[in-house]
Amino acid sequence: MSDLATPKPAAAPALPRAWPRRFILWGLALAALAYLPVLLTERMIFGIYLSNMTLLNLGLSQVNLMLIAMLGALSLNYLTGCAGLISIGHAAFYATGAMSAAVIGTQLGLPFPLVLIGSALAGAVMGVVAGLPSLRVQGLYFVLSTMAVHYLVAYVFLEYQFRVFDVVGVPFGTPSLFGFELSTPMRWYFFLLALVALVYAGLSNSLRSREGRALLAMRDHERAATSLGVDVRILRIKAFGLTSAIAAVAGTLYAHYLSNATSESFGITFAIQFIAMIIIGGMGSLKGSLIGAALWLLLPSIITGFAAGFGGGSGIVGSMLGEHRAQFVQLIFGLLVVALLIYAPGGLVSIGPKVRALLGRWRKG
Amino acid sequence: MMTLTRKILPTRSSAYRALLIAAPIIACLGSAPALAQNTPQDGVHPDRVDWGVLMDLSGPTSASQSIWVAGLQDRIRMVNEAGGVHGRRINILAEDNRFNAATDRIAFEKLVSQTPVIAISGMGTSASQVALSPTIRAGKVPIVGTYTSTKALSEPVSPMVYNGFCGYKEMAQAGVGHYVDRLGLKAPKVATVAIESAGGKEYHDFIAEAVAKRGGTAHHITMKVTAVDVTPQALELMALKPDFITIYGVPNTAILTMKALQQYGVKIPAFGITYLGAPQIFTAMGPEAGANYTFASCFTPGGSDTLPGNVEMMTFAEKVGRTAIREDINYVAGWVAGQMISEALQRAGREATRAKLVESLSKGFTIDTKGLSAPIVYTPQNNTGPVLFRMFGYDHATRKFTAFGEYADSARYVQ
Amino acid sequence: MERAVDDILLSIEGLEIRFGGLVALQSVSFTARRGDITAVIGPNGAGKTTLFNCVTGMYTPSAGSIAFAGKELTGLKPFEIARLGIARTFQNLALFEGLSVLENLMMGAYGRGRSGLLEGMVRSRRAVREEQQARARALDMLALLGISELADKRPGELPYGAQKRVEFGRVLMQDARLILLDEPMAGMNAAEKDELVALIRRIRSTLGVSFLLVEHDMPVVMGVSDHIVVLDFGRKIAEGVPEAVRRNEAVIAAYLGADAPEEALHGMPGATV
Amino acid sequence: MLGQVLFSGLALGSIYGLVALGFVVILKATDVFNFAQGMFVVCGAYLAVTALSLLGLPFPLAILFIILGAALMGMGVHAALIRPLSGRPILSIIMVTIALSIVMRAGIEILYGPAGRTLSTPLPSGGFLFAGLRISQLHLTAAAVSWLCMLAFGLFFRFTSVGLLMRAAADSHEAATIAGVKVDAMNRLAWAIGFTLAAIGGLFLGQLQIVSTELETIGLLALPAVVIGGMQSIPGAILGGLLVGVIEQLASTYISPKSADVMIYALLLVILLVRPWGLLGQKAINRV
Repeated sequence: MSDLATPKPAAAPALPRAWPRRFILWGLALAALAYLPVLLTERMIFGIYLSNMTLLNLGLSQVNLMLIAMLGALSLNYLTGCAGLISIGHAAFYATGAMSAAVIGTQLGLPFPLVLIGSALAGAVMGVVAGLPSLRVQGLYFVLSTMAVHYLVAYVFLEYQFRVFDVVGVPFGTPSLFGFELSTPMRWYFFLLALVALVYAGLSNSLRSREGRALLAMRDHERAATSLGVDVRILRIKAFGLTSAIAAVAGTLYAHYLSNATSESFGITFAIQFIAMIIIGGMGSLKGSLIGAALWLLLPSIITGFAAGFGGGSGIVGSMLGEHRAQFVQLIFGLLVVALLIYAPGGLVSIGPKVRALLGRWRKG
Repeated sequence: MMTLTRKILPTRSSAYRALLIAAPIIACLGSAPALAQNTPQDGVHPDRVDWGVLMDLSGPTSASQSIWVAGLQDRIRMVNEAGGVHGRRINILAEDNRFNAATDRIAFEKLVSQTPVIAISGMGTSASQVALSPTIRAGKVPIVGTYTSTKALSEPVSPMVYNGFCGYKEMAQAGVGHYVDRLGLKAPKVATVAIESAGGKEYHDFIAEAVAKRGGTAHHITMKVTAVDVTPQALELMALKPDFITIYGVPNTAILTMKALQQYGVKIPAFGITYLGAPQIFTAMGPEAGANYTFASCFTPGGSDTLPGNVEMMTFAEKVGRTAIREDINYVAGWVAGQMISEALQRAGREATRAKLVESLSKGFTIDTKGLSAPIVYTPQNNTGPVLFRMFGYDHATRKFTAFGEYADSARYVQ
Repeated sequence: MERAVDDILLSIEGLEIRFGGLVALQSVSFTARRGDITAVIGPNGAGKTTLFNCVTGMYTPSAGSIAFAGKELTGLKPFEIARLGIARTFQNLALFEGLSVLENLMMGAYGRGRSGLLEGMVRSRRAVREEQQARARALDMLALLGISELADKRPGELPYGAQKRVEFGRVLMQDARLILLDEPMAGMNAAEKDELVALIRRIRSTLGVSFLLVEHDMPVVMGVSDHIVVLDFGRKIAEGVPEAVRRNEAVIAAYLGADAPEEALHGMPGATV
Repeated sequence: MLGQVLFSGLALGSIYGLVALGFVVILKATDVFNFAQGMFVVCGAYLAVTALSLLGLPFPLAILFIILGAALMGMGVHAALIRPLSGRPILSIIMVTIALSIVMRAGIEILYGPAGRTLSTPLPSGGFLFAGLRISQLHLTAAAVSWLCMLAFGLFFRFTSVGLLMRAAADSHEAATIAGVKVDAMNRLAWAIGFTLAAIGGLFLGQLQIVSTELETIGLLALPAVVIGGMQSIPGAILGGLLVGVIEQLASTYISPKSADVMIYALLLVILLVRPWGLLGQKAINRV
């Protein structure tokens, strides 16, 4: 274990120059990411069968849904963590994306790339509308206005579903991107991985450009940003439009991945989970959004796996795990969020350096 | 796993690293029990066979679905205590879908490939049934004993799907037929009180169809799942003056409707769907309002008769300390599903595989519940399962369910 | 004092602002000439910062007009005023904590760029060019201020004096024609003050920028200003060259009560806050 | 018909108002926008189940049990979660209340099982005719008790010394600290009161409905109620609660039940855009 716990021990002198080493590591990381879906599907490595718990009770669908959630978390963190606009309306943008995909794809039968573009546009428009109250109100009041927007969109979705489609939900076909059919989880994985990488790169690029920096400035000190010539009102609306376009695309993908969506799929708890993700990962950190989404989507399953492993035991804990495993998982999860909020307010990205410092000390001493 | 971790490990920032340091530790812990045995593809082990259950155990419908799972597990426990099937213990892997289609997909995939099971029961979330139905129909894992059935999954008939609960269509036909005949109606005027959900609308359509056949009219009245006060609905019912009411929804839907009608001194008979058959629902209504309420069921609730199936279930439930829920209709339904599981495995033979199970079931089979349910017969042309119904009321004095007639009586209503 | 009309950069006429029943500024009128360092002084609560906020558009005056290079400012939004060429610092530092020192300075170049969020995402040619220009200028500015080594630090990690410089640098990055400094000397030691005064003079002479400053440190004000406006309880009570203001009876009265000796103004403590 | 609908709307609205009042007390004292208020309502209902069905306490004792239990839990929540997080950004605090509701839901389902329970109390449950309206006694009792609680709290807040101290602490923490008010104790008290008011609401909601964790959704209607009425205003919370109740019933009757939520939130949006400080609140929006 110990050599794993210290990430790059004696390797440094062997490769003195920084960039080739970095190159190799990137290559290895890409190889690992490319191999991951194979591992999760075949569930064996070098011919050795791996048990479910060795793979942490994870499956490929989970990873795919995590990647979709990452899009949502990235966009929400960009909006909330970077631009300082708190929104509980993220489920509404997902729903907007799903709805426009249903109109463009399922009803009109247009090809998938058009569906994606259309839902991004619809999401952007919806985002601008949802952002308009920010011209009048701020802080908590604005949070509540996004919540109101959520209920309005949820209602529209419900009416749309009941009037146009069957009672069991809105159906979505198998998407096809220029001949590449997203028919298996494996294909989805590579498509989503590329998309997440693209969105991540785009958002972090924008934060290192003129207006993106202005967003951060506006979050930190609105009056100072204004005095530098930043029109914060327009900038806010722009940020809203951009992030909800991303969220809407994520919603489209989510609906297509599940192949059937109902209005219940996009409830207020759906929106809240994105807030939890960015808080867990780290507000204002795009990397944190990825970590938060990964944790939120994967951890319940990991806890469930362990709960199942120990479920056979006797006594109070055993019976609790046997009878109420689902509740137990929720309990652990809620407590974890509380603990993180109290002890790691900067999210998991903020404890990284602390852990490294601790490890460094441990290695030396 | 270790190789994998090491590959990713140094590439990301420190936080990622911290996270990934934890992963191999967890993995090592996890692999300890895992190394003890090698999991074969179809969930059949030398000493046990794994069988999956996909139900809502912590979401909004967990109140009824978890009781169904309890019934199923108790029946399996009884089977296991008697030595299992073909010398193998049945091991139920119950996955929680939290009434969420995404969680359901993850759990389904898990039961198909991660912790392989021979077959799956339950699938209580209709939205995800629809979403998963192409996968199920084209896949290898049969669904034996569904908790709810959607058209997408059950039509056309497939050797991969066996309904295990009372169907809404037949329920509507039997209920409408029973009440029209009992009240001697010519052109019945019926009101459906339903929660605003997909299923509610579907059920209303079945009722409307059955009522139309008898020359009557049906009205749809909706209610929120979380309603606290149903004055508007009660007023609408009073204005409508239907001959009888049919209720679809959660226990609260039935309780509030009946209590509100009682408040206004209106005595219109009503029947609920099978899921709304629990002693607590009747006790919450109170004797007066409860007297007008019955529910349509293809299962016989615990304690309502002394047929062997019922006695067997009540005795075992008492033994394992389930006295609080053994009279709930969901418990009975789960118990019957448990019996379906053991008999299906019996048929699959000593060397059971998924393929053998599907093959043996597809020839058709019958479950003899010894009076605990309507006849359950599956044929290659029809996997609907129980289709006959009885109405059940509740005697507040004796705290026992009382049945109206026999299952066979409803045969003339059901097509 | 006579002033040529085309020489006037900022002209304030009958400025008045009320908050509810409170009159914060009452018919204040003065002008600031191009190339001048104009100081606004007065006791606490005299309305100096309020005046700044009116000029920069943060407050909307109840009456009066503010003209900048002949253009009316009242009714304009703060960012529009900033884009016309008026920059300001804040009484309590207003740095962006989430950005590095270098990025703080680069924010100063915001008004000169045109690229938007989407261009930034895809790194369009224009976005990259603007980025490189801003970076180069910010690095130059850091060198000019002598704090190149702080480029990657966060403002919160720096001592107060260094933070002041960063803010000053950010203001200079704006290429403004008029710079409003709100108590630039507060919290600085004597050496730092001298340095800043020298810097302000140098900037004025090399870039031709005009300054309007609020300051409590009398020796600095008397030393650096070309023109001084004195406010008390929201009214202008005096105006003129430093020497004239120093001798003004009303000013002395305002600061120390009617009988205070003239010398008191010389040694006025720097921070009366 | 309209009269009947208005009566039930006002009766329900009284309960919402009571829950919203608890919400505002917490908000005023500690600036916490408490998303767990819905779970507090659920807790109240389960406390009632515990006292009446499990422990079999006589009704007056059961009421005492509920009030004490709720007050203790309120203090516990404040000490364990709110105080350690004071001064943090609003999103963290909102999130901790959300996490709290997740934990409470799981805890309740572990202790009591996921199935709903019925709550029977000796409170009258019949009905009578009055001026052409059929009045449900339970509704009437719920409304009356809610109004009593609100009145009692109003008197306490206005006329007792502790109430005065609470108001002082809510108005300005610093000033109150300087004046020697134990702000921390006042905040703890505010949480105890907020929890208790929600719990009393839960007692009635649990009786009108069925006791389960799903009552949370109903409890959370306090949120729009508070904003519509005015976030910092105590009469505003009560007015907001009444409005939400009436709108809900009117929308259910004349449009459709599923439109009820939309109507409430549409009003919320309009209020936010036109009069963000709420119907009875004071214009101090930048304080938030």
